Amino acid sequence: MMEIGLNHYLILSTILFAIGLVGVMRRKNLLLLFFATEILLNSVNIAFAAISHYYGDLTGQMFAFFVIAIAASEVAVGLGLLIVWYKRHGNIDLDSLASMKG
Amino acid sequence: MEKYLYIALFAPLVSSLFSALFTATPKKTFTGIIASLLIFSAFVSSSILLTHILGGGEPIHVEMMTWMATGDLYIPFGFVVDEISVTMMMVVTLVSTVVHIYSIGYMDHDKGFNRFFSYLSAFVFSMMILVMSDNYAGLFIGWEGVGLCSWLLIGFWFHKESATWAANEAFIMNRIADLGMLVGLFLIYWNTGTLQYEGSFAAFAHLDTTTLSWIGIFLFIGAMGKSAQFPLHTWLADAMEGPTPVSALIHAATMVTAGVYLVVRSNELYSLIPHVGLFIASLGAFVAIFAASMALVNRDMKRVIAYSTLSQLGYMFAAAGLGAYWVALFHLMAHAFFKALLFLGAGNVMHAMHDELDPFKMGGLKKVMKWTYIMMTFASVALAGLFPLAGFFSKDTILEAAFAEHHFVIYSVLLFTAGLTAFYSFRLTALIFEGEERYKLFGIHPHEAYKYMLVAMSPLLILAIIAGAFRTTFFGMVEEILGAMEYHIHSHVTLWIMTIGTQVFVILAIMYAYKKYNNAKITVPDGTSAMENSFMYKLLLNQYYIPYAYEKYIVVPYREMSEVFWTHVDLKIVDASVDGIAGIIYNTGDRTSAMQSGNLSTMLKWMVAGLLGMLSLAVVFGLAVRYSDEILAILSGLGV
Amino acid sequence: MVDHILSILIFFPVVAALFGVIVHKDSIRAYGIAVSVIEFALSLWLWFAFDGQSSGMQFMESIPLIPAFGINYTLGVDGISVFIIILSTFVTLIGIASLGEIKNLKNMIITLLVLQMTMSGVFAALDAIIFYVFWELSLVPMLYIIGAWGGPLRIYASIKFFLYTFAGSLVMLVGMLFMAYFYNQATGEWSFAILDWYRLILPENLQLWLFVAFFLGFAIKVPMFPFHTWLPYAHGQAPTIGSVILAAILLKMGTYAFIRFSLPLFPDASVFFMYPIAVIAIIMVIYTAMVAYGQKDIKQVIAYSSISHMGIIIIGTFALNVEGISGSVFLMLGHGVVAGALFFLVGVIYDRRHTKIMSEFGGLAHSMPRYATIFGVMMMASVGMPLTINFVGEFLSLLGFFKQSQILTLLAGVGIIVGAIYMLTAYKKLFFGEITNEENRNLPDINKRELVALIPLTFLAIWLGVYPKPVLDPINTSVESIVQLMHDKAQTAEAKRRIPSPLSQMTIPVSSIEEAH
Amino acid sequence: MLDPVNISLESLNLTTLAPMLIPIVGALLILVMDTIKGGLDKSLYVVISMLFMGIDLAALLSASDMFSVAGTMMGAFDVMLIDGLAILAQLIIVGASLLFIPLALTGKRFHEFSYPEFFALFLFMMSGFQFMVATDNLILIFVGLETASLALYTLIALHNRDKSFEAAVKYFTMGALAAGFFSFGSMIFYALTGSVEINQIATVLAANNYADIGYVLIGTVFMLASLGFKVSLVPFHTWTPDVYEGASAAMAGYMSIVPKIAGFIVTMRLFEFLIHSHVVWLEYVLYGVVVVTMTAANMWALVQTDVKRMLAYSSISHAGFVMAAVMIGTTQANTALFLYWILFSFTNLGSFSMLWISRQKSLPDHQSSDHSYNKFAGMIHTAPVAATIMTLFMLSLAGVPPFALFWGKLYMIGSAVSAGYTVLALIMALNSAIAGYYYLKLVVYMLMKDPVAGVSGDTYTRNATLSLKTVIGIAAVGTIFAFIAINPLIEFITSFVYNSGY
Repeated sequence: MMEIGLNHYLILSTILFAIGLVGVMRRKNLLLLFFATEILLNSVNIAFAAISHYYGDLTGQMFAFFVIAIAASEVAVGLGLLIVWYKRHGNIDLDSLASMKG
Repeated sequence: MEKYLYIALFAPLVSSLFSALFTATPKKTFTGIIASLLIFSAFVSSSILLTHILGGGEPIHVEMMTWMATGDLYIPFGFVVDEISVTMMMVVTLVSTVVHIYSIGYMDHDKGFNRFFSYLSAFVFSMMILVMSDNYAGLFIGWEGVGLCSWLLIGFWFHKESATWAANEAFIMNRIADLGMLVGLFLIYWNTGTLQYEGSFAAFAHLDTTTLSWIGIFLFIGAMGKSAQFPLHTWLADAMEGPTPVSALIHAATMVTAGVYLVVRSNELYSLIPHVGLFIASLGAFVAIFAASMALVNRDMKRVIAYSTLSQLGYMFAAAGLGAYWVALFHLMAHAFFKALLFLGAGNVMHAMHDELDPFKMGGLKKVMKWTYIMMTFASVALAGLFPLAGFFSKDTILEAAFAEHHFVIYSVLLFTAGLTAFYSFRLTALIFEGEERYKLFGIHPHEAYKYMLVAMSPLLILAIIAGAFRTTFFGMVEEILGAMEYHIHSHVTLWIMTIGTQVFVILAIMYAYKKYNNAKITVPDGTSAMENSFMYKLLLNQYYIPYAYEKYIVVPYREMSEVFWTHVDLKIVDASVDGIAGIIYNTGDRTSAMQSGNLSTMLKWMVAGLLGMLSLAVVFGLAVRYSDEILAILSGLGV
Repeated sequence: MVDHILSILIFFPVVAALFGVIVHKDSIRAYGIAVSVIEFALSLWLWFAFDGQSSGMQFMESIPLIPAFGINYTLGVDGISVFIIILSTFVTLIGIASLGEIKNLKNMIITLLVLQMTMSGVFAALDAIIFYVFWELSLVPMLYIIGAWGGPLRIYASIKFFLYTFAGSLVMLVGMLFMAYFYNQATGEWSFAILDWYRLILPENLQLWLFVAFFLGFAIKVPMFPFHTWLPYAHGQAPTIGSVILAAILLKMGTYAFIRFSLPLFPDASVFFMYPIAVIAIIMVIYTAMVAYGQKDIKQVIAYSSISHMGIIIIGTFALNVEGISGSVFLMLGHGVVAGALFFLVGVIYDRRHTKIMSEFGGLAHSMPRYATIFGVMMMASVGMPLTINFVGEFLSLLGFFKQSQILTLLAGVGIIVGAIYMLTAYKKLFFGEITNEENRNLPDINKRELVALIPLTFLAIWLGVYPKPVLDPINTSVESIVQLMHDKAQTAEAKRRIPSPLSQMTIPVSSIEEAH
Repeated sequence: MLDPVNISLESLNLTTLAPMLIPIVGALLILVMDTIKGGLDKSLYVVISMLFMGIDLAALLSASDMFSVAGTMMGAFDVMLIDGLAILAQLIIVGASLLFIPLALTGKRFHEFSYPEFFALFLFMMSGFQFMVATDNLILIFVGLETASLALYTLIALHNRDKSFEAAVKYFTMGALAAGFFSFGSMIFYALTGSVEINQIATVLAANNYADIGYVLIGTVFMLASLGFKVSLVPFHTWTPDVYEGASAAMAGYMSIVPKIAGFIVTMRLFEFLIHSHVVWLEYVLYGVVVVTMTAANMWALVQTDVKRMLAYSSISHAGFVMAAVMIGTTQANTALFLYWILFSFTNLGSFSMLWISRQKSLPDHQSSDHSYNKFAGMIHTAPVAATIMTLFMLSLAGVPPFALFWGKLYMIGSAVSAGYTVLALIMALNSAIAGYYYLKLVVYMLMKDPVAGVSGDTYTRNATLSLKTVIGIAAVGTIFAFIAINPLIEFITSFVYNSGY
């Protein structure tokens, strides 16, 4: 049985972050895109919690809490915008957001 | 005495400005009269100054004011009346007085009467500055000034394309030479520290020959332009487009001799560099015969006289180049008288013939134009150098000088040229005045010129006849300043043989000319005769094809090159590269602005791409730092 | 008041311009003339109060502006700048007085007054940054003049003019900052004062780099080959008044700056770059003269002729001796008068015919004799006829450079030939021959308003050609001190030799040899 | 039983918190007022906001007094850090906000200003930025950043146009990504050093002599990406033009100044110690990013057809310019950063305000977009004063002396030269020249083109009211007479920056 150490958490965090990044790049649906950003932020939370435990210092966990809080408010604002957009355009497709360019 | 100097100098300026006041108004005879009077007063002043100098008076030297002064350079408006300049002043004021009076009649019907006098007097003023200045810079003022007036006067009838073309040609050709002159001036200044004649002459003695030669050469290049020496000679014949009094004054008597004056004035320089002098003499001799040959066949009365002027300038340079400065100056003076007379006579003929210039279309004019006939004949005799007229004394001395200096080639060339001179002079008089009255075919009714014009010409006639008598006086006057070189052929017998031989040769030439052209069979050539189709004739008539060569190999390429420089180099290379840089910047912006597609997904990708790009750089760098020792080892192994 | 005359000269026009906004547009011409007369009178007073014997800066003013960075509002004039200032007020005066009926006259006059401020400012500034401020600011009114009153390509021309100059001067600004930094390194103080910089002796390789940086800014302004292509467009498109001021004053900023900055700050670099620059100048002289010959538009001819003449000015400047530099300063004035007048003259026919193509004309001497006369005088001045203003400058410039290189001077001298060629040809095309185009037959001759501009310029062109002393003397005094400074600062033996000290007696071979005897 | 935690109030040093708390109080007050009595006029909220900003300013000034006496202060469990940078940045933030808020008093009615929430959010945003600059704790920076950003997204969306929503969504999404980067970066530094306080991080890294340079670099990369997004460095800039176009002109002007200065302060705190510790990699990368940002943004600005987008690209370019100061990192450069930004805020706010007062409800035929260049054709003839002022702002942005921004550029390039970055100085100079083109293009349209038929002068001022004109007037005066203020500014800023150890 393998001992689960800090590195594993960090690697997991990194993998999750990468998944989030890919999601951010690939998703065409605004809602799913928001999910991807949530994955990004939460992947960091894992790492913070792990490192915090590793150092025996609470700062990391505090950071994680703040990240959670911010992620929550982001979702609130984001969903608000999304709803308005949906009301106006009837879709939440990323490609419809291209009236400005150049 | 200074007051006379100033009168002589500024009376022409006043005259010019006075006439200039009326340029916009119709013809006013009094402008001509007042101008003539003012020039005459300059003549009187010059005469007074001449008597002063002849009477052994000190040269008069005045410094009016500073012109340019900066650094070590100091150039005043300074004027000097010494033996050389007073001679020139006499020639200039006398001929110009005559020409002014003559012009009142000649320009009688011209719209630009007042303007003409303004220009003419301005020319006299410039010429006076040229000859009276006490430094090279002042001389250069006059030098350029006469060039300007010459441009104005050649192009006086500016509605004529040919006239304005000739004017521009004259100006530009002179400019080429002026550059040489300017360089000469610079050389003088940087080597002697001054442009004053006195100072620089004093310093010449201490300079090395190479420098002196360069100075001499560049000054002479200047002289070549003004005196229309080969290869800058083409403008003089074309300058005959100007009114005939202008040709008489500027392109015969005064301006074109400025080059000779320059060499004579710089005699202290040229006497130090005899090899340059020899070159000048050789070129002079060459021009003498070269110009005379072109005069042989030309069918334009004024051009014939112009070539003869050119030829005589060659004589003067030959003399000056051989060190016989006083002879050159003397010939300059004598030549001024008879050549001006010849031109003015030609002017009378032109007037009579309604501006017809082809002597073949004249003939028999002596019946209607007796006085003109007499004057022109005397002038031609003087030009041919027959005893006892002026030309004999001056020209013969040149031959003697060449002989005495043992330059026999130059001597023979000049001697031969004397024959040619006699021939074309009398070809001209014969064609104009003798023989059938061919002009009747063209329905022209010639008439003699105004009386006062003839009277005005009379001083020239007299001087053309008697000027030779002043030879000794003149020599006495200038010997101190120009070197006491009286040329004597050692053996009296040789001298007599030479003199008589020359005379006989000349007379034979005259007789041949009369025989050939004073007969009833002369008709207006139509290009069919054998002679006209001969190579030599064509060569001479086309002035050795030099003007064509200039046109084809200089003027046209210059024009084309200018065009290319503008349309290809300036617009397509220099400007286009500037615009090209701007264009590259703009186009780069234009193309790459596509990255701002407005698509959120793309924007996010750019962010991630930026992150990944920097990450990879960081990884590379991090690895490089971690393995720096190994990398260095590998690199040193590779010999870097 | 005379202590602050320079500030007054600079700021009076701009204050007047601000008040001019209130003036009704029907009276603006009178207002403009009144203001420019006062300005001109002030500049004459400056001349009157100026001590021509003193070589130093006069009427110095200094107010700390940004002392923390060594920037002070420092003004002062010497013999080199004082006459250009006077010329600028003069040209502005006659420019405003002779303005024709144009649209938006009010805007034009206000712009001209602002431009006047910048012109006085550039030549009076003794602080690099103040100099730079006015230098750049002068672009703006000119941009507006070309762009708003110009020909069909005016926008292209004005933007090109602005950006090209702007780019060059920004590089120059970096040079100035570096200079200040170096000063800071050397003394521990920040200073942009030119007179402070004069006291610095820079290492030679640093001089080279800085010289290049300054050179770019100046060369574009002058404009030197191959940076000259904005000029034909600017001139070709600008209205008459714009061309006049551009040619008469604005181009002089570049050549003036060479003398004010490049030479005294970088004497060794000046010697180092003397030959390359002379070659460029020769290209300017000959090449642009040929290009001028190829033009079809008379205004372009004059525009290219300006470049050609600026070549001679550059040659004179880089003669690095008193004769040459004095000559080039004088030629700046001369070219200002003559090129200004020529552009005025072109404006005269343009007003009448609305074309500048030479083939449209011909035989104008018949219908406009007075015009032809003044044009003729100015043309002769332009080709450097002695006793006109340009000759003095050209002669001295070439004379000066002859000391440095005889061959190059000879080549530069070709300018007097090629200059005559394009000028005479253009004159012939315009004035000589029969009238071929009926429209030209009844053109009115030059009128009073135009004479107001042209008579004074003609008078100046001849007066200063015959008697340059009152102007040349103060120039000479100041130039001597600059050359002395350069000589003292020069480090390499080559530079010491190339820049003769004007205070030591000139070594004439005569004296030395006579002593030897 | 746990011991009660005893913390003296002094040690909390609550004065350090005052400047941030004041806007929050103001915001809450506005919300409370609205709950008590709805439908109050916007002018009331404008005045209240300004009042609180005034108090904020006063608090800042007293803080600056204290700073000049006592030096850097810590407070609130050593989370707050009031040093020179913080004070200067807050002054800029509050000052710019003071100029911005009166722009709400437009002639036309606009949706967003009718909500009191707009003003409350605005004040929250201010406080968020103030927190962000006044701490070196990464957590607080993060919190401040997100508070401000979330408020900002909403403010943009409140403009209530299709484009504003699009802009808000774009900004929000990218902002969320950037937040992810920031937190990841913080995590790495935390992992490396066990601290989230920048000076602690610096100390620890210096102590182990940057042993884990690779990880430091990776953390730096994430931070740079996140902050680069905030200050719009290429290639993280893509939101800028779209968001500026979508937001109201006034808001765009505000966004070009305040969020960026906050971002710059954080970059200065975070990167300068790295650069000074000879992390050359960062120096090179920043060099590259700075050059690319300046140049590329300039090139894109060249090809714009809309003035507002042009100004957006131009502010990217200006940001690149200022970022150079961070890279150079000398006291002079940091001073130049503040000086530049103060002058830039005057000019840029002024020019965006000019666009703001010409805001139209509907698009005329000859215009391709709301602020297209041809809208301004011939403006000098129809609205001479407005055209002159706009010209002034454009010239100032282009760096034509003696207008405001010239002095900023001068000092900035000067600092580059003094630090030995001559090539960079040249690049900066040449970029200013390129930038000249697009500013000039507007000038050309205004001064040299003929007006479109039927366009009258009030096209450009239909939104103008006294308060808007006052703001523009202040900006114009500030732009023209900047040269008087440069010296005191330099001296003031230098002392603050120097005493903060930068």
